Amino acid sequence: MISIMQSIIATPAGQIDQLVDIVAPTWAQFILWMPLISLVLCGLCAALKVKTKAPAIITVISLATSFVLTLMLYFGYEGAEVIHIFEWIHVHWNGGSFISDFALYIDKLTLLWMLFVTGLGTLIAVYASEYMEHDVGKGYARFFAGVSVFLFAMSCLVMGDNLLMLYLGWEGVGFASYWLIGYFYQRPAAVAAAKKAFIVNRIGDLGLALAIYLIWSTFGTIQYDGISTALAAHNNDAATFSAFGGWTVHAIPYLLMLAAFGKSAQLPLYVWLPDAMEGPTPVSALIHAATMVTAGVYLIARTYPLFQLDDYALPIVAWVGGLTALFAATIGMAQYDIKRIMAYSTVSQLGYMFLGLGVLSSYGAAYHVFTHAFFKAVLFLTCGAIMHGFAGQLDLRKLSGLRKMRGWKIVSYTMLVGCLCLAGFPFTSGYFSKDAILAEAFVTQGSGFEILGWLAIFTAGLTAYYTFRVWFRVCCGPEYYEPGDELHGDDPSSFHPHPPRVAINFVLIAIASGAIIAALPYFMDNETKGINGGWVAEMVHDSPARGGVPNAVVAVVDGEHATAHEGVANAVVDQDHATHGSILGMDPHKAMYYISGVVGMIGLGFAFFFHLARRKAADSLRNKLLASRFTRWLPIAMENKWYVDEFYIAVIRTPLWILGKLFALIDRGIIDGLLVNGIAGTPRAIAKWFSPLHNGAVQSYAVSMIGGAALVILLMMFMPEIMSFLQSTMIGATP
Amino acid sequence: MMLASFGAATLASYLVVSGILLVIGVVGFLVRRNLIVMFLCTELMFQGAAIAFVAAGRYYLDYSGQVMVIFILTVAAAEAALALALVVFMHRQRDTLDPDAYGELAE
Amino acid sequence: MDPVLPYLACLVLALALYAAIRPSAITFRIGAIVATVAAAGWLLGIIAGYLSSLEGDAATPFFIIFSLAVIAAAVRMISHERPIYCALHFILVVIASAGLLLLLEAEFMAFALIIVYAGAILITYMFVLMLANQAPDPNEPETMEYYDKIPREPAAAVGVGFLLLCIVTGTVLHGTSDLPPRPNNTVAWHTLEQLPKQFEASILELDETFAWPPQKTEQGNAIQFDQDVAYVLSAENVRLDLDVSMAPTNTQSVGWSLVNDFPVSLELAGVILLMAMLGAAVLARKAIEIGDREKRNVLSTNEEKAS
Amino acid sequence: MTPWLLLLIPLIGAAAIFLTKAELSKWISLGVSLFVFVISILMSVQFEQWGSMGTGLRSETSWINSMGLTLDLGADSVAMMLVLLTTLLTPLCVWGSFNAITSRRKEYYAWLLILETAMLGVFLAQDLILFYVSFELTLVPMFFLIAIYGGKNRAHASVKFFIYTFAGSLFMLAGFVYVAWQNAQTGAGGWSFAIHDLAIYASTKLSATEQGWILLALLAGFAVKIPVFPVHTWLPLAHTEAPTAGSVILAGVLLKLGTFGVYRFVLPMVPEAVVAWAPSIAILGIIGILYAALICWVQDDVKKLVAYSSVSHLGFCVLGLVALNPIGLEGAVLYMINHGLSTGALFFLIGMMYERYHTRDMNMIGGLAKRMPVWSVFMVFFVLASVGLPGLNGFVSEFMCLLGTFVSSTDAQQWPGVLGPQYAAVAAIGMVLAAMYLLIMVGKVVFGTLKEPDTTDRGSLPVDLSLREIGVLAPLAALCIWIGVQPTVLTDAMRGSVEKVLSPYPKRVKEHVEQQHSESIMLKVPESETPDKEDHHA
Repeated sequence: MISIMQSIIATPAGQIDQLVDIVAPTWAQFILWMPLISLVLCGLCAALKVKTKAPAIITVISLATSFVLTLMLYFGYEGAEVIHIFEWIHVHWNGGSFISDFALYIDKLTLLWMLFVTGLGTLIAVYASEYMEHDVGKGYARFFAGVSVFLFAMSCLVMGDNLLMLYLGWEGVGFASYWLIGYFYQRPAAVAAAKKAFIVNRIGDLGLALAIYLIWSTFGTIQYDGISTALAAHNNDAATFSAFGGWTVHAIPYLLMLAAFGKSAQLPLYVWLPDAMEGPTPVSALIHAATMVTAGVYLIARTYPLFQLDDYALPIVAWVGGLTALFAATIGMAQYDIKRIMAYSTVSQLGYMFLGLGVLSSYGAAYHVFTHAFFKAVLFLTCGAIMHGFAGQLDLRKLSGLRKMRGWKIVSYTMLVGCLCLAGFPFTSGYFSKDAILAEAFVTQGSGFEILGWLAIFTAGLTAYYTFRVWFRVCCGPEYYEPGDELHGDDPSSFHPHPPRVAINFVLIAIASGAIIAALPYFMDNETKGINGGWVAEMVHDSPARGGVPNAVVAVVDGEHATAHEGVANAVVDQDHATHGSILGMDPHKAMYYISGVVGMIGLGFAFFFHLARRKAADSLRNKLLASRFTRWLPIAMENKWYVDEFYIAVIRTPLWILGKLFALIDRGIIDGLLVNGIAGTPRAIAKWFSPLHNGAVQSYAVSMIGGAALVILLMMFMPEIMSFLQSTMIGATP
Repeated sequence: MMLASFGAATLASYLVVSGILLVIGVVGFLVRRNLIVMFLCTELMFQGAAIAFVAAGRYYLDYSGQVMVIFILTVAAAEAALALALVVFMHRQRDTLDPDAYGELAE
Repeated sequence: MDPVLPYLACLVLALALYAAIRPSAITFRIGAIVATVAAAGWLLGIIAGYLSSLEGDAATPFFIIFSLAVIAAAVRMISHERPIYCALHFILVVIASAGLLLLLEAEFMAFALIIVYAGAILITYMFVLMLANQAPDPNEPETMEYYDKIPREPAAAVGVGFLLLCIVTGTVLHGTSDLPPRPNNTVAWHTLEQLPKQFEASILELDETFAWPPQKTEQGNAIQFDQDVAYVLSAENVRLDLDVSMAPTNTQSVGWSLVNDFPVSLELAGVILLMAMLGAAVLARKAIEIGDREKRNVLSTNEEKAS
Repeated sequence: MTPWLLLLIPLIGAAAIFLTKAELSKWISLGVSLFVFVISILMSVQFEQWGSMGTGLRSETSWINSMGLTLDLGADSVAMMLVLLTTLLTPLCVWGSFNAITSRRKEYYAWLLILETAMLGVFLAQDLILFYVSFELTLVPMFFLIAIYGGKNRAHASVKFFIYTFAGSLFMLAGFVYVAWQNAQTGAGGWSFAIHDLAIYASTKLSATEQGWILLALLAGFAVKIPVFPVHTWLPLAHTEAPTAGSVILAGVLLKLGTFGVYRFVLPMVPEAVVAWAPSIAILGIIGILYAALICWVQDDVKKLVAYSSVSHLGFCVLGLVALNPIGLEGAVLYMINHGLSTGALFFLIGMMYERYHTRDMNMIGGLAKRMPVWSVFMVFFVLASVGLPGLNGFVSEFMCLLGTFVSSTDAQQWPGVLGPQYAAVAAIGMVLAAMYLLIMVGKVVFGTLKEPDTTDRGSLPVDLSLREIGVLAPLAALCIWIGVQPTVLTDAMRGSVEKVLSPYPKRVKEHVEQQHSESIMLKVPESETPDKEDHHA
């Protein structure tokens, strides 16, 4: 804080060069500080054992402040800029330096992310103030402190001006997620899930750390600005990037990919996300659906030019994304826990985003992130409300006809909005954002992108099916419910569901409206000439990821800063968009409107048939599949999540654990027992050998004394010979 | 007083004599079983050493050799006093001069 | 490579020694002792022969007599069965080595040795021996203590002795020719310089007219060397060459060296003697009570051993 | 102010403790160690060598002139930091032991103060022999702390600790004496044991083979102390058996004597050998990281787990040391401090738990967050610091060590090294494993359902931490955050010293690379040379 004060005080006296700093909105750093202040205050509340909702109020106010500041930043935005806060890791030495300041880099991509992060953060904090009320005085402050930590870390991640700041946020959100998943720390499942989330994420972090090392050793800087400049400089020399030396440039995107796959729960590192649903639902909504898991998308968008340096990097991203989408959707179809369904759906939708990134549609990915944030948040929050009202009940077989119950209308219909968006129902926000990705899969020429496109369309059908499976089961049909296992002492027979009150309903409506409105940006006019895709495209265009904005005209050169991005984007875009793909002979952008609409309706129809019209048909289908030897594996494997967790445990965890046990044995037995104690025991063994000499007879001592003296004399007599021998053998050339 | 010539060969003869004395002392020390005679044998070794000291001192015209012999005398006297007192003391207990009889002192 | 002959002599000496200490008939023993002495003489002769190229020669009659006497007495001492005779033979060793010391012109040491060793230490030994042992009747050998009769591991002991002797011989053979150079055969006049009384008496004895006190020379010394001749300057600046007989005697020099060069050691020696005296007094005075039974046990075990 | 104050005041305090009543001893030692801490703070404020390569706080006293021995004291910036670490940890250890030590209190506190003197002596010594004496002197108080106040197996542990480290450092002494001997023979000034002179002499005059032997001798001493992989087995034993304060000092400072020794002696003295051996040392470090991490995973004893984690963590430090570039070396120095803070705190926490439950078995304890929330907050905090969460101290140093290793390749322009990305990549797996074993430990002990063993006996202690215990932990936590946020203050301060240590390396590494290059060419040469020789004979 002192450094902030200093920078504020110091500016008026500064040189002309620092004018930029004066113009730069230094107050933007309070977007970061507000959650931190909230964290400190919540910590104080916990220490003072405050028994009111004060922590929630504090958090909501500070997060709202952050959101307002972000809005101000957005409306005052004039161009990308760096806001320096203080020196963090600033190592200089003779001939070099490693600089990673605590500084913010603001461009429109940042703002896009920050808008929904802080906005949804505020709303979900409001929601949680009611949702968590049974913990007031117990874990309430801890919960909101965790939310504050998350917001702080997420802001660092998104707003940092260098990769190490991003890493700070990256691990920070991982830690916040650990904190909040393990919120119910007395439930072993929650603790295990928290641990799993952190450790699996750490594998991704490992990739990020190595990528940072590589980037620094290749470009000499880890600041986004510096990297762009370096890239641009080499682009001007030659169209190739081989000047950066061999393998390093090609290895960077794969390491970054590893990080992104870890954080955004893609194959093969997605396993932590479904388990993370052990956390309180607002956490699932905020962290594990809307914001944190999209950090991987952000990372790749932020470092998009680096991915374009390698021919296979983006296609691999696309393939991993596409396969994850399909894979998670198949699991989601067969789950009964609605929160888990949502979790797998999140994994699946994240797969879409990666597909978008991979097929050179960073715009589509960003747009899908944006819309997904709203509709997935609302879905999770409605699940949370249901869970809250039915004492932890999440099994869709044990809930039915919610929309007819008293006080559950808002929940039911906001959930419908979320489901429509997720299923890609025509003219909802999800419909447009998903189409942007699907169309691009056909437009962009790449390794099997067309197959991927068809896979994604098929997955869209599955999505519609499992989404409406939830809604038809839970909200339609006859009224029926069973309470869950969190009765808090109530008698199961006298159980009455308690519908949500003002705070939750308000938030549900607000976010559901957001989900609907999120379709609007698609139709907004573009200020920049030539690009399609509305407001989000505009936002993405002003970032390193502009290479993925359709029809981006990148000839405009205004200032040095702009050329940096333009250059790279130019090269790649020209190359890849030279030939425009097609789908069934039509322009993909237009055709996709119809195709995905139809596929979505088919999925919805199946869901309607199996889960509302003839619910028994679903069970009988399942039984039929189980009865046949050839198809039995399908439902079993899908219900057991394809046994991926078991596979990991068998292939990675158990061998390592056995290795650990083995090492512990080696350590005790061989290294310590045999080597160390062996060497230590040698003198004793030798002593035993000589111990008959010490038989108590004076004369034998005399003999050894005389023998020793004789040896010494002999040694002295032959000393010169011994010395010359030693010198010749041990020390080669004595100077 | 001028001293007669005393060459290296002369010194060597004296040293060999002293060496033989020392060896006889050692052998005696090793073979005898009587505590007192063992002490006497150490005195014999002292004699050898004394001759070597004086001869070497004579060779170098240095009196330190003889001074050393004085210290040897001192030590011998002290040793005789103490050791004999011990022997008397032990003999009173065990009525023997065989060092093997006192084996448990070593433990 | 070393010559083998000296070591052969060592071997012979060791074998003879072995014969001398083994329990056997008295005549055989005497013969063995004679052989030992002869071997020692042979060894001395060999070494003298090898070192004949070097300056000096010890083969004076007195040296031969005394050294052989020392060795003979020493061998007899370690081989005699009766401790009293051992002690007596040790006195002989002392007297003979005092003769050697006289040959080395260390007359003070020679007589001090006789006085202290033969006169004091050995007498103590004999007292103790008499205290400890009932004098056995030589005609009844069974009354003698077993431990005086049976030597312990004579072969091993002689082996060790042989090794040691070889090392001594080898060292002498190797080292004698490499000895550091001897100082000039000048007399330590400076010792006299530190003894003004002696100095004055000697000077006045030499020249009664010498004007006392002497004047310091340019180098600041009372006695000044000048090419093997020492002189003093009288108060009237008259030079007086000193006579060789005025040089300090051996005893004076030893005394001077003792108090001048080794004062601390001298003090320590005094302390050691004092401690020894006190220790001996304490030890001899203190009598630990031991039960009769324990005493009997020890005795019985000893008897078992003896039988 | 003379540095002698730092060495003498604890000794005087120790003497004073023996003269007073046992009840007063803890207060005296607390007062004395705090006083030393204040003095060291004042000294560091006046210290003028921050950031430069000079040695400050000098005091020259001759000792044995004929052997060239002196009692010279002094500290460069890195030593000064470690001095501050020591003077900080000692009062905390004293304060943290108030409740744990009930019998033989006088000796205990006196030994702690003597230990402080010895440790400060190591950091302040400017004379090799003085260094060696202090280095070994640390063993004596530690030996008694373990042997008298330790756990069940304390006798074995203390003897093993003593003999193991002592045997190692004898080789080190031999190496030192060899350098001094060569210096006395060939140098002008006769015998000298001044560290500075000997470092210059050894690095410039000794042949590569001699340097290799010296390196091995020095490492035999320092590697045992650090401890590096195959010679680490004394550490878990000593840690598990030592009393809390002993473990804290052991992890906090004594292990740093090894890394400090490498920094102070190995790197400046034998650069050629370091260049030749760095890959092997680094591989040992990496094996240590992974091997110890996997062992941690299967431990049941919390303290043993943290002890093994020290082995694993210091592997990173070793990597930074042999990376031979400023960022790696600064990371390594920072690691010394950070590890002292966070692992020291972890040992404190385990000690506090042990004082209440009298067991350290993870299977018998669980879910303490319910019973001891404050303790749990600190536990999670320091575990995260150990794991290397950005924003806390552990991250910065770990990151810098690994980054240094990563860029330490032979083709680097300014600061070539002999390691490379592959080393860092493998070592970085240790980050994942560290998270794994530490979080598993936290998951078992802090979280989950509450389990309290039968041996629970809190005595006079409150259920959760007392104010005294919070007071012990809070400064460490504050420092962890401060270093995590402002590491630049420290890295700037140590820059001069680090660059001085590294100054001979770029040239040496280039020579080494050229030599290897020419050797690889040489392999082909003999074939072409043989005809020449035949010609010559003909």
